[in-house]
Amino acid sequence: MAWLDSHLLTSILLCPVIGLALTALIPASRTGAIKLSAAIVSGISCALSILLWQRFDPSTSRLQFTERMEWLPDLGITYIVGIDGLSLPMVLLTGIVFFTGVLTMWELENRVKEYFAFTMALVAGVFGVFISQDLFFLFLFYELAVLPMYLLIAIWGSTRREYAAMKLTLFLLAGSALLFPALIGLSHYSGLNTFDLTLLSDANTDWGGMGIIIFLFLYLGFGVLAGIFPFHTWSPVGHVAAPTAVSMLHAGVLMKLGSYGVLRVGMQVMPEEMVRWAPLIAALAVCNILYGAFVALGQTDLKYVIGYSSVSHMGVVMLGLATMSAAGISGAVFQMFAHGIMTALFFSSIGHIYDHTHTREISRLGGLFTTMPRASTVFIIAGMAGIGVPCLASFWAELLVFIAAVKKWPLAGALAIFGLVVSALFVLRVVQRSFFGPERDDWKDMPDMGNFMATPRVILAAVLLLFGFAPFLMLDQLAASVDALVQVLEASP
Amino acid sequence: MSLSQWGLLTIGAPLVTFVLFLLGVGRRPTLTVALSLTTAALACAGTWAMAITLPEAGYQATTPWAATADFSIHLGIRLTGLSTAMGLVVGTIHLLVQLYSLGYMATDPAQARYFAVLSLFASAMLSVVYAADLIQTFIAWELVGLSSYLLIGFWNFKPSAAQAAKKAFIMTRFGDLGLFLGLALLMLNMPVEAGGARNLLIALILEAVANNDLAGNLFGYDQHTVIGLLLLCGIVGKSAQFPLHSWLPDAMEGPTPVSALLHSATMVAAGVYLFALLQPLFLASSITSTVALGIASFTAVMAAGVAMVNPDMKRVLAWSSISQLSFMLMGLAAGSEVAGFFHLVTHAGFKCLLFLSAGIFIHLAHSGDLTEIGRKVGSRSRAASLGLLVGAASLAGVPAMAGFMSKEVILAQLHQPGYEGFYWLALLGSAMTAYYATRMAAVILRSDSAAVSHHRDTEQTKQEVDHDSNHQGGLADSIMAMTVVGLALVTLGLGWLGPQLAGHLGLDAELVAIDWDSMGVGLAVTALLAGGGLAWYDYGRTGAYREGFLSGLPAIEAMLKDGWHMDRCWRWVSDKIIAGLTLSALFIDRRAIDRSIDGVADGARSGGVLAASLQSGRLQWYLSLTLAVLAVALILLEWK
Amino acid sequence: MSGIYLRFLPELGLLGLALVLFFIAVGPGQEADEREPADSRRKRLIRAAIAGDRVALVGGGVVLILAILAVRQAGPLFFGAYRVALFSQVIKIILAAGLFFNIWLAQEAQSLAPRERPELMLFLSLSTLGMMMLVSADELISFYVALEIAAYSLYILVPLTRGHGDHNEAAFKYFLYGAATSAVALFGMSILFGLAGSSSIPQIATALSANPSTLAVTALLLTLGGVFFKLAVFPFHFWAPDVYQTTSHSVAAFIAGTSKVGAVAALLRLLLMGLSLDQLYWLLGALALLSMSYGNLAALAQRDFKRLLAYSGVAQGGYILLGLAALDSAAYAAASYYAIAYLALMLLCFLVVIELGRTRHGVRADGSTDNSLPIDALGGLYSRSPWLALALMIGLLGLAGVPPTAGFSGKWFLFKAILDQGGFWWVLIAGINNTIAVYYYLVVLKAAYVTPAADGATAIETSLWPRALTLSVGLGVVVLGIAPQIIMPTLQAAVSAMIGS
Amino acid sequence: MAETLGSYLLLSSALFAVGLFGVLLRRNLVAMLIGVELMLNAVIINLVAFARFAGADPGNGQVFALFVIGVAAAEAAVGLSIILTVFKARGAISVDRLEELSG
Repeated sequence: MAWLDSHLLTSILLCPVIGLALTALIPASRTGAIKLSAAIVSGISCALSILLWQRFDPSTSRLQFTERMEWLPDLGITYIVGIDGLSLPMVLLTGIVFFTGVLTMWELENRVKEYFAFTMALVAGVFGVFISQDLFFLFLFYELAVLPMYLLIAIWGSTRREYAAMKLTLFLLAGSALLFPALIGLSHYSGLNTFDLTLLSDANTDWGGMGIIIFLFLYLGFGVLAGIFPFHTWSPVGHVAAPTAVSMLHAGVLMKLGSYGVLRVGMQVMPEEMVRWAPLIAALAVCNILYGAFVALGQTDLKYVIGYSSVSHMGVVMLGLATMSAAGISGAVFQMFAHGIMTALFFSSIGHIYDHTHTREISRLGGLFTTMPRASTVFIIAGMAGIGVPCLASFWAELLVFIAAVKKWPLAGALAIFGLVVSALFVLRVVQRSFFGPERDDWKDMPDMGNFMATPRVILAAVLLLFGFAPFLMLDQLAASVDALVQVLEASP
Repeated sequence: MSLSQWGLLTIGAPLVTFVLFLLGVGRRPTLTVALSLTTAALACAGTWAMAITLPEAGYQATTPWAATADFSIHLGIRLTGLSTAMGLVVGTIHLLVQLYSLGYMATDPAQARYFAVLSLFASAMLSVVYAADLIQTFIAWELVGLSSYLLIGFWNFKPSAAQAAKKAFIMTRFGDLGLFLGLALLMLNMPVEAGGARNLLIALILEAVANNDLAGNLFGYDQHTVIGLLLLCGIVGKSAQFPLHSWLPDAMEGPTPVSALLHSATMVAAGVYLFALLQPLFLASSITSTVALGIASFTAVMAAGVAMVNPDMKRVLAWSSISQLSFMLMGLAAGSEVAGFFHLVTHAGFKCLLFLSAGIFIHLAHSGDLTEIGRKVGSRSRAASLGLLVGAASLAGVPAMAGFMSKEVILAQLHQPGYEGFYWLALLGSAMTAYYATRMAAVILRSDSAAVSHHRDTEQTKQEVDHDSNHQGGLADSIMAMTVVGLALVTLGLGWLGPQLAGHLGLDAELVAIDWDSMGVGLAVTALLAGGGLAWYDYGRTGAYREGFLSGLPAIEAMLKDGWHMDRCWRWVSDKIIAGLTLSALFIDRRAIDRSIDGVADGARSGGVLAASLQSGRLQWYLSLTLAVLAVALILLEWK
Repeated sequence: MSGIYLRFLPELGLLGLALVLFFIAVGPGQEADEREPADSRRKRLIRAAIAGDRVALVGGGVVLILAILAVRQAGPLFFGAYRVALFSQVIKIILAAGLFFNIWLAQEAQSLAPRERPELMLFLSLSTLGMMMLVSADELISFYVALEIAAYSLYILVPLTRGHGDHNEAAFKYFLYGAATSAVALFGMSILFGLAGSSSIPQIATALSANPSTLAVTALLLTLGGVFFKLAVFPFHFWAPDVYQTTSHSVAAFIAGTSKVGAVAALLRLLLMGLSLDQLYWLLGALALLSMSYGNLAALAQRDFKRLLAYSGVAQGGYILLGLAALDSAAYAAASYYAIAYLALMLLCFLVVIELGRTRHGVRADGSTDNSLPIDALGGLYSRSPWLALALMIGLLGLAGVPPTAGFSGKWFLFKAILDQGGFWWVLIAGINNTIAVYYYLVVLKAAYVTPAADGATAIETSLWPRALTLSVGLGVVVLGIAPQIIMPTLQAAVSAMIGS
Repeated sequence: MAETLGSYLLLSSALFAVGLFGVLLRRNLVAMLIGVELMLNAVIINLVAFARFAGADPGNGQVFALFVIGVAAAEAAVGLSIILTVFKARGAISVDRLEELSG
């Protein structure tokens, strides 16, 4: 156990890497073995992240489970992994979505080996970002997570997949173009010649004139991945084109990389710039919330609705961060987690429906509740989470964010809360048109989810309910780290 | 068992049913139903136990549930006279409705889901009632909304039911927008506690109001006013007051027992209850209380007007509920601590009774149309007739009946200087109530079988009737009848419980005592006689025209039948404003944002073609270009 | 063996190899004998060609080993005209490795007539020899001669294909463009020589830093132009797309990879020896940004994979030049690292080109081959040969700077180096360029991985060798990308030692 | 004209310019090659002149010049042979016929 404790994070990171190697070694024709190995590997990494959650010490804001290894001292690069309360939920989220995502794709038949190989690479990148405490590695994993997405969407996707995949990739890499100078600039202008995040944030550097530029670059560069307005259009298109589990990973985890980056690098290293730019971030976040919700309301494709709902919900995250208060940041991190689970649930439901009906047109669907009660229930649960119904995790997140927002910017808070009404409109509209109403002859004989395929959905729903009923599970883990961050922010001029 | 255990049992037991249903028990309907009934009985017992054993000083038990450095949120129970009395009503009505549903839903294939959601509904409502923290109230409040959504849309294969459910959710959500904002502002202005965090414990809020801790300005207005008005939005939505009332008549799409529960003790009652709970906060600002009074009195008359002409029994009852809720709010907003709440209790009894009777009628007549019911069933169903008579009399305000007793207290409260206008509106409302109550009873009970219905069934009634036609009768019917008769008896006595209720709330029994000699009673009786008499003249007497006097005023009648065109207004909002915003957002997204981004990509591609055109194929051009670039570089270097 | 031979070991090995190959190329049996039947003559030529291929492969391996053995050598040679140091030895290992892999790839090259294959091997070796001498040259004369040895071998190799027609045009353009630029460079060298009064580069460097006149800058720039031509950076790149597209795949691979590394090394060495002025910061930086922007944009418009690689090479040269512009030892190390990564990635890409070329065209009826390779021809590669698809993926993603390949770390190091010299905005422009580049790399990747195979396209049998190459180079690229500390310290030491001396 | 470095440089520059313009303007491939040769000759004059006037060791420049002459010879050989293949393939040695590869 002691060994595991001191190498837990690297073990989690290695899980998908080993999975990749296993997948590479198994012949492509043996799809069953490939799926099994993927399930086992993802199961282990999920179990390890739960173990991590359980062994995490919530009383301190210091990094835990840290591992350090000299890498390239001359260039300031060190292999450092470690987590605090802010990254812990993200690791758990990734573990859960990874595992359920693998299960969701159990029925995949086309190019199975490559699919799971790319998924493993993607997940390795995601885990890496959340646990890296060195900018070089953080960025390395960040970029690693992006590219497999291209292939996953372009090969296994549906509607306009090649266009969507290319758009997504270029958007994200355009963000990276900003991140390159910003991240390296952090090391250079701090004068420390190190990429160690802890050192950089403890240094209290006076950035001078470069501060503004670097911070904005960080915000925009990471923010693109978080879908900030007006750089969000890649996201819904990508969601729509992606195959089910990739949508789950994309909306559930990948978009979190962006907001996590803003939080981890932007806010933590440059608190005074964050204080300066918070109004802008909040304004764009409110745009996200309202605008995303309205665009979602106008969509005719089920996945587009959810895609834009993600744009809206990520706005809540950014708004929470912008408030720079304990409630806001806790809410934001909670929302990242909750939204991750929730959209995964959404897409896993839509995936099942699309696989059988081969359409996602809201107007063509209808009465699915009668035919596919399970798939529909899954969607409705996710929908309820999406509109902030209590007893589901996202309620708490939104509650905290909105209260914090009302405190800081009453108008922004009010507008954001109004966004909830619009969310209710678009979710219920979909539920009414696609799931309720008379049963359509076209879908009469469509099978509902079997017990096995229902498992991942049940897990996700259970997580939503668990944290919905017991928000303290999450908030207690966050508290110390959030408080520390808030203190830093408050101390900034 | 301690009070907190009772509280946990009361709120938790029905929730357990729902959770077990989700976890798979739902596949065995009988088990679910049995579980549901058991937990309903347990919850009901819990409410009684808490009401009976409530200590003088009240009781509160909380546990922190979600805390950050700046805010903390608690869950718990807070037992006061008000909450235990309300809990009693909820628990009892819920049990009754569950029993009734046993008969009503006996053949529905989705029975299990019905009972499970009903349990969730009760649990949520009980949580609203007993909540110790206003955020907890809000959570439960939203869950009430959710479960009513699921119940109204229970027969979701009916497009109209799905539509109605959505409408109910959205409209109440609209009100909750204000409620949420109000809660947030209230939270932010609460005094800071020892730990540095703020919270919204109800006891603390009331204390803060009493200590005038909340005095202060917010956006240039008194804090009480701003917060009060925002909270009022939520109440208006939940309790179906103008202008957010139009969801309630449509909510009839749900099974009838759901309507009974929804209209009497849960959902709509939650709004009034919240007002009662935070009455000091609302009364602290005269603006807020006046606005509340204004909305309520206007709604009372408006809704009663619609009830006077509506042909559908359940819809009449629905509009009547809106009107009666307004009466309750008027009493509370006028400052009485008991009047409105007393009416809530009696109304819960008689409205539930009316709905349960209506269920039997509709089930027997296979139609919801009043005339049709009268023609096909009339007084032949004794239990239903009894229920209808008792309920209608109570609703109309026949002296000594429950409705009269409680409404009289409200009128007495309004009968003071400063409230004249509201008082007369209330009296007018009473007269109209008497009219539609009498009309309903008369049309059904004094029917002429030969009379031909002029009214066509509404679509939804037909489908509900389809459902009912599956009924096998027998045991199911007798369960329903017994429930109705029992409730009728209870309702008869309910009006005399005023002093007990006041006592339970810790108030002087005088407050609910009726001064039988006063002019107020006289005026009320006059209103009853005027309204009831007119209705009797129009519908009841032998040889009546069976046409309301309003048919002489077609313009008004049409407007009333259309519910004051409120639906049209809201449709306009939805079609024009919301859709407009949606379309413009879509336009911006596709045309402005996405196109400009694609434009950048296209620009790069054209740049590529341009760049590649430098590679012209002519060797000497290449060489010249190279030398030219070198020369330019050198010149620039020199010039620097 | 005495120290002198040890110091000259790799070059000697290469010289020996070249001699052996020369005899195979012109040896008995190569000339036509009228009486011999055509069929038997063809068989004999093929036998000779295969023998040449194998000899070259073994010899290449030996040279690589010799280069590794000689890594610790240091000291002057040939009366100060030639200097062996850690830097030059490391570069020689890389060059030897590049040559070795190139020979490996060129085994049984289809686009050359059998009779010409020994010549291909010969000139590949000679060109490499030129480059090896280039990185040790301490003297303008030896520098110039080495440069020309490296170049002339390639001038001969480019038209040495049985491609149809266009390669002559490309070859002439390449040759004349090269000759003109080298004449211009030589003109610059003559001025440098005149300014310093000596042809020893260190002495010239001293003279230059003492008196950085306009004339000196001009002369230096003209001199560097000769190397820029080999590196094919804008505006010296015009020959590259034509040559890549029309010459045989094996030669293109050499020009794209090994030859470029040689150019980088030569440039680096000039700078390391102090032949630099502060003005070069702006000059090189501007050229770098122009080069990458131009290369990336022009690559967007390409339909031919090899032509695309040429333009992408222009851009990649820009990245390297950006590192050099920092005029700082960390930057030089980063640039060397990037050059190594670039060589490996190009090898992977050209492995695919060559293997695909082997099966795609074969030989036409008129005996000519089509040396171009449209991107569309890559369609369905994933199903035709997963190995090649994998190699292509690693290669392209590496070039696109995607982790965990060395392309990513290399860019990071380069950008860090230039930013540390105050080039914040340069890094931004480079980053944006990278985004553009990803587009066209992905277009190729899409063809290989997403587009289904065209009708009638059959599976490509990949023998053990390409697989081994994919695996070894691919794994190397990834390992190098994640753990750059394997070679970075060596490179840093080599660079510092050079500056210190 | 006095025997100064300047006059030699003037000559070499003129020669270089003539060669350069020959390369840039002549249409005939052989003429272009001759232009390059002229440029190399200019360099040779430069080298020798510099060695004579500024160099520490005159031999140095002369050796350099010899090497350049050698390279120039190789250049002519390689160049002419390539021109020959061009002529075989295209039937002409005008640079105007070499414009097929572009874009």
